[in-house]
Amino acid sequence: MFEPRIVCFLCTWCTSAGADLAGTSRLQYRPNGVNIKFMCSSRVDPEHVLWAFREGADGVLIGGCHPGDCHYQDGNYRTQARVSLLYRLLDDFGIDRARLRLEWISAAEGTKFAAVMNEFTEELRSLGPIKLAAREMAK
Amino acid sequence: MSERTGLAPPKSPPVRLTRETVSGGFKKRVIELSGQNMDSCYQCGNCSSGCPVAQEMDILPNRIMRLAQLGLKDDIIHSATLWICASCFQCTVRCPRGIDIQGVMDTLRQIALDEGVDHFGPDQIDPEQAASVPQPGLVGVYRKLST
Amino acid sequence: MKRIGVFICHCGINIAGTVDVKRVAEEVAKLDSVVYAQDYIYMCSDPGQALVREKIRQEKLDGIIIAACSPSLHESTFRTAAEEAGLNPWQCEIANIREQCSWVHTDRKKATEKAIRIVSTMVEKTRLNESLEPIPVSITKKALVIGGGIAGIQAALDIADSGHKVILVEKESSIGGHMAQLSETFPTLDCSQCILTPKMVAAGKHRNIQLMTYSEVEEVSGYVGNFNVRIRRKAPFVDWSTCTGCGLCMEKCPAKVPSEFDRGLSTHGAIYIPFPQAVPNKPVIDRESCIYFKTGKCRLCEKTCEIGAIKFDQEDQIIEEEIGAIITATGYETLPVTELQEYGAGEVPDVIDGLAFERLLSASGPTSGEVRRPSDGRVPKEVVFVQCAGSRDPERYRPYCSKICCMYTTKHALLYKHRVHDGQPYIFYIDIRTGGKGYEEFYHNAEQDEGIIYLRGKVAKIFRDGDKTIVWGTDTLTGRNVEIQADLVVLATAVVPRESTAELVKKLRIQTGPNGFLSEAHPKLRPVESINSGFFIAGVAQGPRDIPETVAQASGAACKVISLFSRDHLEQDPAIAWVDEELCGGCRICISVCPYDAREYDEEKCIARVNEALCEGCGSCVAACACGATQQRNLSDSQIKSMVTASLGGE
Amino acid sequence: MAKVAYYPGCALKERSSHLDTSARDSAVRLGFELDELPTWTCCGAVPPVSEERVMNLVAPSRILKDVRDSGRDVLITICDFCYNTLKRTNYSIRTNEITRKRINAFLADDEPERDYIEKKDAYWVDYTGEVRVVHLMEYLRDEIGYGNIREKLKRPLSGLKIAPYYGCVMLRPQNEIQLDEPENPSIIEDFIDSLGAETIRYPYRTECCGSYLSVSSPDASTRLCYRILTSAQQHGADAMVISCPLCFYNLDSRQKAIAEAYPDFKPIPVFYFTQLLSVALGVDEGRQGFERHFVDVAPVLDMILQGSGKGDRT
Repeated sequence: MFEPRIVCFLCTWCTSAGADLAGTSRLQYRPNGVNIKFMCSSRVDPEHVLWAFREGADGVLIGGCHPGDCHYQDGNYRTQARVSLLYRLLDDFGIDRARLRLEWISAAEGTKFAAVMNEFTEELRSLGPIKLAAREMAK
Repeated sequence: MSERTGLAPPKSPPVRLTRETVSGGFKKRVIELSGQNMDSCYQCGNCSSGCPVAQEMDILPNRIMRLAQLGLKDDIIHSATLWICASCFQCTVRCPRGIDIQGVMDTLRQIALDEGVDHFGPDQIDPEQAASVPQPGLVGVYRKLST
Repeated sequence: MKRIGVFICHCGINIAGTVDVKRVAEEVAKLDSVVYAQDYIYMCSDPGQALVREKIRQEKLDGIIIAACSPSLHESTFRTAAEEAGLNPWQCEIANIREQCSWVHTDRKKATEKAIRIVSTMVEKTRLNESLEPIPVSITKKALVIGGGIAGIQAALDIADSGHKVILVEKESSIGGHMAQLSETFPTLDCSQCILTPKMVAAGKHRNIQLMTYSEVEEVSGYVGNFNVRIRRKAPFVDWSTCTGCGLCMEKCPAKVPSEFDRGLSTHGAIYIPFPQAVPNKPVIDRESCIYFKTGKCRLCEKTCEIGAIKFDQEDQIIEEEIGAIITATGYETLPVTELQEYGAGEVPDVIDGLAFERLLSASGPTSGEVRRPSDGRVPKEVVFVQCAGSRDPERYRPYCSKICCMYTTKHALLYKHRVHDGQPYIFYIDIRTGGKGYEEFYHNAEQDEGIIYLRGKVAKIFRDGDKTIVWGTDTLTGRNVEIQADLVVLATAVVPRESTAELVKKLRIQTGPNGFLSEAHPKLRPVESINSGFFIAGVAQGPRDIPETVAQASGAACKVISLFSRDHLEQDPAIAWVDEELCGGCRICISVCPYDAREYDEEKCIARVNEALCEGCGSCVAACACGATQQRNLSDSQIKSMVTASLGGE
Repeated sequence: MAKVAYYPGCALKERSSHLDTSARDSAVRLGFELDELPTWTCCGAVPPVSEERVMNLVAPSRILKDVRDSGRDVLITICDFCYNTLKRTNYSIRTNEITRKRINAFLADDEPERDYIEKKDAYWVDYTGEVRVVHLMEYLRDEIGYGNIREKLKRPLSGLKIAPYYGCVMLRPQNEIQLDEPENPSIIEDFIDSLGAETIRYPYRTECCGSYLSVSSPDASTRLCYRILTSAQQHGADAMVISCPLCFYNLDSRQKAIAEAYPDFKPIPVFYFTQLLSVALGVDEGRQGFERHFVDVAPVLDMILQGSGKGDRT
């Protein structure tokens, strides 16, 4: 079966803590993602996402605090604004928007983190491996 | 609402607890006679788990204690358990609350006998046995199980 | 090229049970820069740490990765160990292969692959890590305690006694909280007010405590050691500086308002103090129910007050304070009886909650301590207590155990029995939980010597029939259903966080758990701190607990604050933004995104600088910077890119 | 020869008299005499239910008072039922003042009417529990000593594997009886050891045999006895040793019913402790009433006799 590779950019205060809670609660989910922890989801530069796709990621997850809950006041709003613009860019690159997900997962939502990972993995499976023209040509 | 006559009685009607059932009457008498504080039973079930004749009973000893706590006399005195208890004191020795459960069982038997629930009479003994059982067996059975 | 060492923890079987740690060590040893890779059963143990220190020296490591549990648990442990061995702490990184790998996967092969990728990712980060020094930051040695219940009072007193200033903010007009409402306390049956009021008075008089009652926190900004707080002092419409607390105004007030303090069992005027022992003992006018405010006529209180302390034109004040640490002790509410549909939804008058029963028992309560039921004032003879009313019910109400109800219900039944000798208390329970000093004995006594009947089962339905309140329950121990014609029913309603706490945590930006209680930094090892530094928590706002636990935790939180204040300055994480002055074009987009005003424009050089004391290291400006001039220390774009590549298994 | 007051009780006086004989024989060999009380009545077999039935304490109290009045302070009994009843009666007289007063009022009241007793001139003295009720097993342990028994053995039971059976009333209720640790007793084991035999440990030694249920619910008793006996056998026992005539009856005679109910069951000989003692001390096996046992003891007896063969057959 196709095992998609996922890069997860998680904010330390909410989503990474939520992922830790999924662990302490011993929830089980698909092992397709590797987490990269930032202080705030607003550290995610659109370039990081594009780089991930370039490097062969089948999907990218950005996890931040719920609106209004950002540890840095409004970082997650900036993330959201950047992701909206990024979607338009993805269209231009021919990358399915579904391959980039922005989720608000709080430190208390271990179950949500596990559910998102499962759901995203399944969705990427149905989309199949990412195909980038440049990479194809390089091969 | 009164029950219509001719209907079969309900299998498990709720019991109505009142001050009288849970502290007076029957319960008071059990406490007086046995000298045991049944209210200190916290239903750990040790009496039942160690009872050598539990397998013969219809209501386990811990539940008998519970019924007595709530003063539910009828459930108790019509229970076969009273007449199965062999007075072996296993429950008494092991009770973590120090209740002489065997003593309570004796008391309940006595009350049942006083109420006319005569369980056992000489006519029920197999004559061959009557002639051979050592006297403590005969004396014990009459004292415990008959009026 | 850096010399990196990787240390892989088995965590007993917690990691090694799912992840093939030997293989992880073998695989990561092949990576560039990794000169040493070793697994060990408990990395955080003394010998484990000794191994790390020894190898740093022996192998001349200039970067290490500990592949173990979440960095929230042991990052500081290993950074300290690294420092002891002469390695800069910022050259030590944690790869989380427990919470985010071994505990959440079962397939050994896949979990091992993932662990290798996690470690590789951190190797990439470490390869480019710089050695950093912490940034010193000054501390304002003044604490803010939010909530004036027993937790807040205790914390404020402890901090004040250590010589530091404290502001104690309480939204009601008096401190005291729920403990002031209680009649007696379990298991000693001390009179609650008798032990609480001296502490209230002490807090009111302490020269280091500034009491701000009838006040609420509006806004908090800043960071540990240097918070800016805006507090709203609600207008009491009484000049407290001149009011003598004589109480004449309250006698004259014609309005009738149900007393919140007495749980609606009595009334007071629109101008009132919540209870006679209030601290400060000054009245406030409730704007909502004051006849003058509603109709423009009355002002009886103003006419009565000889010294002219009534000020209808008073307005709310906003006070700004600089604060070094904040303790949140906002307490709890109980689930309203109206929410419990099957228990009469608040429409059966003789179904009340535990706090209301406390008031009925209290000598200073509406019935002067005589137990009289609300419907007709008669002394109830059959009283049913229902535990877990809304607790331990994940389907409909609250999933958690409210913890205090077993004991206070036993206390209620006991006190009732002491007041009404021929009365019969019944307690319906699911389990009796008596984990506390003297609690089992207290319960044992109630059960065996006081004639209280404990019934193991939940009450299904409560309804009114004539002047009786019918309770349908069961006793699973006899296997019989039970019906009781009660005179009074007392519900041990679930302990719930205050609604106002939810708004407050948004202002403070601290975390709450799924049930709305405040989250601690670590459930076992950091129970009085919030994850966010400078914020501490105490009392039931964190979760249901009894008075001794609350007081202990409040003192614990106070000690944490005192320990913070004992330092000359704080050390701030240096993993913050910096600017490559050569690249900066001075577009100032960074200034617009910084939430802390940490980005400043240098008019002379026409570039945007970073104020290191203010930067919290969120990285928002780094992502915003169009020309790559702003970077984050130890999380640069190039680091992130190579981490991404490594996380995908390399290419 | 020292004389010790002895209360045989009804079972040993009549239906189980062979057990009584062996006790007396053994005592003589060990250097004391079981001196039967001149007059005695049934003890009542079970202590009364409650304080309301204090009348039931009168009979055992009277027995104890007579011992005291005869100037002795120890009373030996060998039946567990009598032991339990007398000892617990004594316990309530000692510890419960109201019971003590009521009992003595009864005793004083019926004194003159008991014309079959020789009238005493002594003035009335309340019985306050002075007499010590002692089980013969206890007397052997505390007064005679196992060393003494070992020395006097004529036919050590070496090679014999014996399963002790305690039953209930010898040990329980513990706070009133205080003979041995109720959950893990050792007195019968030590006794068996002193006879030179090997003790078998098995889990059912303190489990009830059904007691008087043997009369009212025989099937219940059969189930219990089957469990006890087969467990002892599975642990390698050649024989059982018992200290209560009712247990003896249940475990011996009931083997008939057990064999009918459980086809796999194999009989196992059951001995009263005094029988084994008596045989080991060299008393003629013909005096033990073995013919009255339901289960044939011959195989075990042969082992004993062959093992030593030195018994003097008086």
